[in-house]
Amino acid sequence: MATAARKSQKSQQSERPSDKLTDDQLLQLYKSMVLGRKVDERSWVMNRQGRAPFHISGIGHEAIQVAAAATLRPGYDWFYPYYRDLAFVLAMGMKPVDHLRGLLGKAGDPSSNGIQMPSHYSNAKLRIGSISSPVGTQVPIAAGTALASKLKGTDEVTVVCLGEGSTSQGDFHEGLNWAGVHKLPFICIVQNNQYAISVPMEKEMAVKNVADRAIAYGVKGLVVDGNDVLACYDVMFEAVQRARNGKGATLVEAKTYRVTPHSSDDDDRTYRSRKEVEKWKKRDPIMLFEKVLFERGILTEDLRQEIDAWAIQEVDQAEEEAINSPYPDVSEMTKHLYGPMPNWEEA
Amino acid sequence: MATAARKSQKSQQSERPSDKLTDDQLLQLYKSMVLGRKVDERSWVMNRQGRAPFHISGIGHEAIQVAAAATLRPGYDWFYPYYRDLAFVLAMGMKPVDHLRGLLGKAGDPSSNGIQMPSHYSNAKLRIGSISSPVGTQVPIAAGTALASKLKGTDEVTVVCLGEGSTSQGDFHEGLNWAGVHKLPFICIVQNNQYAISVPMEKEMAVKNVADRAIAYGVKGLVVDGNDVLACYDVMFEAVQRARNGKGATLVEAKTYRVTPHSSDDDDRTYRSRKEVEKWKKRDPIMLFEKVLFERGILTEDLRQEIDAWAIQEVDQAEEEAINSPYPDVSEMTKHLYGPMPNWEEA
Amino acid sequence: MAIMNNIEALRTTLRQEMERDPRIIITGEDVGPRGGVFRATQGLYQQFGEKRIIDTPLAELSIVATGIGMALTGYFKPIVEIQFADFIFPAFNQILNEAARMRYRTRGDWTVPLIIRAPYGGGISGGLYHSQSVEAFFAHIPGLYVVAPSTPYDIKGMLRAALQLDDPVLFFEHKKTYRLIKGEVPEDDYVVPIGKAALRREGDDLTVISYGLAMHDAVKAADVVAAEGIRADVIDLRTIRPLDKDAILNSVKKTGKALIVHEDNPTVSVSSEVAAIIGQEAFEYLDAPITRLTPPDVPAVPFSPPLQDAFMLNPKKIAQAMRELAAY
Amino acid sequence: MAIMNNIEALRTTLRQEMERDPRIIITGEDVGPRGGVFRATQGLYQQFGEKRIIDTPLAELSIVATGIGMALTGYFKPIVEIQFADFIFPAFNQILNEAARMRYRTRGDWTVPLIIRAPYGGGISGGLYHSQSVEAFFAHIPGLYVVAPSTPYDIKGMLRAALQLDDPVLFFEHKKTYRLIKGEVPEDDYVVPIGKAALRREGDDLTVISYGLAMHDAVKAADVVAAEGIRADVIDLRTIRPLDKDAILNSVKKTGKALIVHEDNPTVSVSSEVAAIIGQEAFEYLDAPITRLTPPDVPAVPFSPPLQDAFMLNPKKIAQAMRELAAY
Ligand SMILES: Cc1ncc(C[n+]2csc(CCOP(=O)(O)OP(=O)(O)O)c2C)c(N)n1
Ligand SMILES: Cc1ncc(C[n+]2csc(CCOP(=O)(O)OP(=O)(O)O)c2C)c(N)n1
Ligand SMILES: [Mg+2]
Ligand SMILES: [Mg+2]
Repeated sequence: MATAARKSQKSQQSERPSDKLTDDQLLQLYKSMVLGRKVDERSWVMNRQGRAPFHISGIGHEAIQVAAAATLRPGYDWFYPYYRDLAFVLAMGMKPVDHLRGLLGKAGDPSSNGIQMPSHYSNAKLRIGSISSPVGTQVPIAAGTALASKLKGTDEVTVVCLGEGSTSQGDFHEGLNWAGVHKLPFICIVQNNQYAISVPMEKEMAVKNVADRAIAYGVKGLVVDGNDVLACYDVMFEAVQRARNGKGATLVEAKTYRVTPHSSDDDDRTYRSRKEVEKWKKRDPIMLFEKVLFERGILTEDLRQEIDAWAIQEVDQAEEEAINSPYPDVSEMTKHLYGPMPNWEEA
Repeated sequence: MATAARKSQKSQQSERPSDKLTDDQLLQLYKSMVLGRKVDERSWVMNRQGRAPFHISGIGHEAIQVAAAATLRPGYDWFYPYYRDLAFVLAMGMKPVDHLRGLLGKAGDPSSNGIQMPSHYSNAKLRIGSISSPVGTQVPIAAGTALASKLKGTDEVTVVCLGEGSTSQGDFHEGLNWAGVHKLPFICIVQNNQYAISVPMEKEMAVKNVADRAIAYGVKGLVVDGNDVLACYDVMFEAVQRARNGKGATLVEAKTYRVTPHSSDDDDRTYRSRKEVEKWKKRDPIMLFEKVLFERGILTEDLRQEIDAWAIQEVDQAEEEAINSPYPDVSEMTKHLYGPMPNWEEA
Repeated sequence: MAIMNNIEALRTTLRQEMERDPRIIITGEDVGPRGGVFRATQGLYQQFGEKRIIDTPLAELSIVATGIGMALTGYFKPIVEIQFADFIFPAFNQILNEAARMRYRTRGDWTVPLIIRAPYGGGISGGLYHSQSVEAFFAHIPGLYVVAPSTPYDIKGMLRAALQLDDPVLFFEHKKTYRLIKGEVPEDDYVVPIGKAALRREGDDLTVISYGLAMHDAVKAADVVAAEGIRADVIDLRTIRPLDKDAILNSVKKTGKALIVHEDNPTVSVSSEVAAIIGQEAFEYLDAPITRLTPPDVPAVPFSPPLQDAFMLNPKKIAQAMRELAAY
Repeated sequence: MAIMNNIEALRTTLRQEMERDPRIIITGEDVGPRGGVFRATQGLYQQFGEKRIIDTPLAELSIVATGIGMALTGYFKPIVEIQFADFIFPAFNQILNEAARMRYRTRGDWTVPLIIRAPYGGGISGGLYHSQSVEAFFAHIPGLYVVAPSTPYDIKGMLRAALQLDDPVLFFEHKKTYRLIKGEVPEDDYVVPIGKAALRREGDDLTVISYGLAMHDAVKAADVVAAEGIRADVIDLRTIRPLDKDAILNSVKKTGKALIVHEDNPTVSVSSEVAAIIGQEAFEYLDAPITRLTPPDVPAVPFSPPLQDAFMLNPKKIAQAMRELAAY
C-alpha cells in the first residue's frame, strides 16, 4: 500500500520537515504548482494571440515558490514577491483572475487596477507587498518591515524574493546588512535561474553560490535545489523557524532555471543553447514532483488528469472573467496621488 | 651593531616582505608618519585658533597609510583616497602646503583651489582621484579605473580607501562585485577605526571582520593590525603583487582607531569612554614603530628629535605659505563648469 | 510662550510628539547617544531608548527603505534623518520609485506615512557637499510632500501637520537657520497646514516669493526698501510641493510684479515653476518681467570664505533686485 | 542617402564611431550577445568582442560609476547603457555628485567624458516603470549635458557631437520613436551641435516648443492647424541642458505666443524653465499667457490601454491647444 511504502522509505532517512507533510498537504503543494503553471501558460497564449501586450513568466520556478508559501502564514507573515512569483502569490491567496486582469490591464485587479504592468503583484489584505519594476528595492524595504514586526513584538516573518542578478544591486547589500545587524525575522529567497536576462551568472558575480554572500552579513546562508519542492520545503521550514523564534535572518538560494525567454519581449536563442534549455526541461519541477508522488503512491494517472482538468477549468473561468472585465475608467489616472488632507485650521 | 641585530632577528622569522626594507626605507616610512601627524596636529591648532573652520583628522591611521603608499608607484598607480588619508597623500607626493591651503580655502591647492572642504584631496598629475563627501562612491569608480588599466593592458594597480562604516553603502557592494567579476587589479583598504562618527561597529554590521565580506565577491580578504606599520606593509605588498600580476582584487582591512573626535565639529565624549581612547593612545602607531626602530637600532633619540624638528619646520613653512596665499578670485565660482565646446558647424 | 531657535523647536516638537504617539520612531546616522550631528535628537535616546531612537548603518538608501518598510506595516510612524541633504541621493530611487509611487500604484491599498528630515543649504563653510539645496529634484515628484519651514513656529506646526499625513513628507531644514533664527513657539497643539504659504510682509508694489534662509533675507530686504517707499508682499512658500498657487497668484495679481528668490541653482528649479505658474495664470496682471534672483547656476556653495560669501544671497542683493523691479 | 529609423541610426553610428575610435567602449546590461533589449548594440559584440562590448552586473550605480572610473583614466571613452531611463535612479548620486561635479570641484584637473544612454518615454505599454520621462531631474544639474534627439539625423549628429565633448552627456532616446520615426541619414561625418535647437516648422502666429516624441506630434498638429490658417514655429529643443535660449526667445519675440509641450509631468520640469526664461526675457513681446501642455501631474504612464491613451499627448490635443492659444 502506498502509505506503507512511504513510511518505510521515510524511516530510512533522517527526519526532514517535509516528512511530516500529510498526503493531502503534498497534493496541495502539487496542485499549487500545477495551477501556477497553467495560469502562466495561458498568459503566454494570450500574449501570442495579441490580447496581452506583455507577459513575464515563472515557469520552472514553481517548486521553491509553493514550498515557501506552505511554510508561511498567509495574511500574517509579510511577503515581498518579485515578478516571477505567480505560483507564490496564488499559493498565498491571490486568484488567477487577479493575475489575468492585470495581464490585460483590466479593472478589479487588486495589484494595481491596471496602473502597473502585469505580474507586479500587490495585495494589502494578504500582506503581499507591491512590486515595482526597479529590481532589488524591495529587499531593504522588507528588512524595514521585519524590523517593525520585531520592534512590535510579534512573531511575524518577512519573506522577500528576487533573482540572482538583482543581488548585484546595492539595495540587496544594504537590506541584508540590516537583517544581520538587527537579527531580523527576515528571509531573502534568491531564485537563481542563472541568468539576468541574457547575462550569465559568471558575469554577474564571481561566487558559485549566492548564498555564500550571507556570511558577509552575519546571516545564515542555505542553498537548495530549487526544482525539488520537498527540499525547498525543508530549507524554508528551517529558515521560517529561525525567523519565528528570533534566531535571525536567512538567505535562501534556490537553484533553478527559467525555461521560457525572460519575457514575451525576449528571444533567448541569442544567448543560450537549446541544449541547455532542453536539459533543464527534463528537470521540470512539476515532473520531478509527480515522480515522487507517483512513487509514493499519492498520485495516480487518473488523479493527475483530474488535477490538470481542475486547473484548466480554473484558468478558463478566470480568463473569461478577465476578458469580460471592464477597463478602469480613465478618471483613475489622476486618482490616488495623495490621501485626504486633514481639515486643518491654522492657529 | 644595529644592522647585525636586525639581520639575526630576521633569520628567526619566516621571510616577510618588510624584512627586505632597508634602514633608509624604514626611516622613510617613519618620517612619513611623523610628517602626516605634524601636519594633522597643526591643522587642529589652526582650527582651535579660529583660523580654519573645519578639520578632519587621520591621527592614529598613519601606519596603514604610509605602508600602503610604500608598496605603490606614485603617479603610476591610481589612488582614490578618503578624507583621513592625509599621511597617505603626502606619502604619494602631495605637499603639506597643499593640505593647509585647502584647510584655509586658499588659492593654489591642487585638490580644488578652495572649492571643496579641507581634506578632499585630488591631484591629477599624481593620479590621486578627487574625494567627494558622500562616502563610498569612490569604490565602484575605482573599480572602473582598474578595469580601464586591465583592458588597456598595463600593470597599474588601483587602490581605494574608506572607513568601515562606509562599507554599508551599496556603492561598496557594487564596486567589490565588479572587482571580483573582472578579477581587477584593485585593492580596497578599509581603515576600520570601529566607529562611523558615533555609531559603533556592531550597529554597522553583524560581522567581526570587514575583510570577511571579501568572500561574497570572490576576492581575497586580509585583516591586519592597522597600527603596525610593518604588518601593514606585508599585507599591502601581497595585495599589490596579486593585483600587479593579474591575480585579482584584495580587500584589506586595517584595524585601527581614531584617537581624535570624528572632526572638529564632533564631541566624542558623548559616545565613547575616555578609557577606551586612552587604551588606544597607548597603541599609537608612531610610538609602536619607534619602539621597533629603537630596538633595531635604526632610530636613536637624537635622530628622533631631528626628524621631529624637520617635520615641524616643514609644517611651519607650509603654514606660513598657506596663510600668505591669497584666496581664490571670486570669479572662480563660475568657472570650470564645462570644457570648451568644439567649434561645430552644423551640416 | 517660549522663545526658541529652529533646532530647539524641532527637538522639542519631536520629544512632545514622541511622548504622545508611541508609533513614532526615529532612525538615522548618529541620532542615538550622539543626539544627531546638529543635535536635533539630543536627549531623545536617553528618554525613549534604543527601540525608538535607532542608530543606523551608514547607508541612506536603506535608511529610507527601512523607513518605508516600517511605515507600510502601519505599526509605526518613522521619522528618518538624512544627516545632510547632500547625502540623500543614494536614497533617490527609493524615495521616487517606492515611497512616492506606492499609493498611486496600489490605488491607495498601501501607503507610506514616512517623514524624511534633511538639513540643507549653505553659508556654514560646508563646501560643495555639505551645503546643497536639493529641493528642486523632489518638487518634481508627484506623490511626495516637500516642505521647507524656516521659523521655529512653522517647524513645530508643520512637523505636527506632517505627522498627520498618510503620505511621505520630505522635511527640509535650512541648517544655517538652526541657531540663527529665533522666535516664539506656543505650547498648544497648533498645526501649520502643509500647502499653505505665509505672508511675511505686505505691500502693493511687488511680490517677493521665497522660502528658507533666503526668505529671512528677503524680509530684511523688504524692510530696507520699505524705508525708501517700496512696499512688497513677501511670501514664504513654506511648502514646496504642492505650491500654494492661490497665495502666489493673489499677490501677483495685486502687485503686478514678481521676484522669486531662492538659494538653489535656477535652472529647472522651484523658481522656474513659480514663474511658469505666474506666466500662465497671472499673465494679464503682469507689469514687469517675471524676475528670478538666485546664486549662479553652479553645482553648489564653494568652501573658500570669499567665494561662499559671493555665492550666498543676502538682504543687499535682494533689496537691489527689488528696487530694480519696482522701478521697471 | 540611407533611410533609417531611430534605432538603426543609433546602431549604425555606434558601429561607425567604434570602428574609428578604439577608445570607445560600451557597457550595460544585455548589451553583449543579446545586442541590448532594444537592439541598439546588435552585432557589436560579434564585431568588437567582449573587451569593448561589456555585459555588466545588474547594477546601475556601478554601471555609471565604472564608466566614470574608466573615463577618468583618459584611456577610454565609455558609452554606458541604462536599459530603461526608469532605472537610472540607483545611479543618481553617481551622476549628480561625481560625474557632474568632477570638473568643477577639481578645477578641470579631472574630467568625465562619459556618455550615458537611456531609452525613456511612454506609449509602449510599459506602465509606470518602463515609460518614465526623467529629463527634468537631470536638467537641473550644472555640469551635465542632457540631450534628447528624436530624429535619425539628429541621433547620428548628436551622438557624434557628444563623443567630442569632454564632459558627461546624458543621451535620452524616446523608445517609442525607435521604430516609429524614420528619416534620411547622410553617410558623411556631420555633427549636430549640442545646445542648438532646430526649427521644424515656421510660422508667425505662435511658437510651439517641444522635444522627443511630443515634438513629432507637435509637427503633425502644426500641419493640421496650418490648413486652418494658423502658422506656427515648431522648435525642437533637441538639447535639454543647456537650453537654446536664443532659439526660444527669437521665435517668441516674433510670434508673441508660446506653447510648451512635453511628455514629462509639468511641475518643476523643462517646460517650467522654458516658461521662466520667456517670462523673464521676452516679457515685453508676449501677447498671451505662457502656455504649457503636458500629461497630468501623475507619476508616469499607466499600463491599461485606455489609460495610457488618455495619458499620452497626440496631435489632436496639441492642435487644440494651438487653436486656443492662437485665438487668445
Ligand atoms: C534597476 C533595474 N534595472 C534593470 C531592469 C531591467 N530588468 C528587468 S528583469 C532583469 C533581469 C533580472 O535578473 P534576475 O535578478 O536574475 O531575475 P530573473 O529575471 O532572472 O528571475 C533586468 C535587467 C530592472 N527591472 N530594474
Ligand atoms: C553618503 C554619506 N552619508 C553621510 C555622511 C556623513 N559622514 C561623514 S563621515 C561619516 C562616518 C564615516 O564612518 P567610516 O566610514 O567608518 O569612516 P571614519 O570616519 O570612521 O574613518 C559620516 C556618517 C557622508 N559623508 N556621506
Ligand atoms: Mg536570474
Ligand atoms: Mg570608521
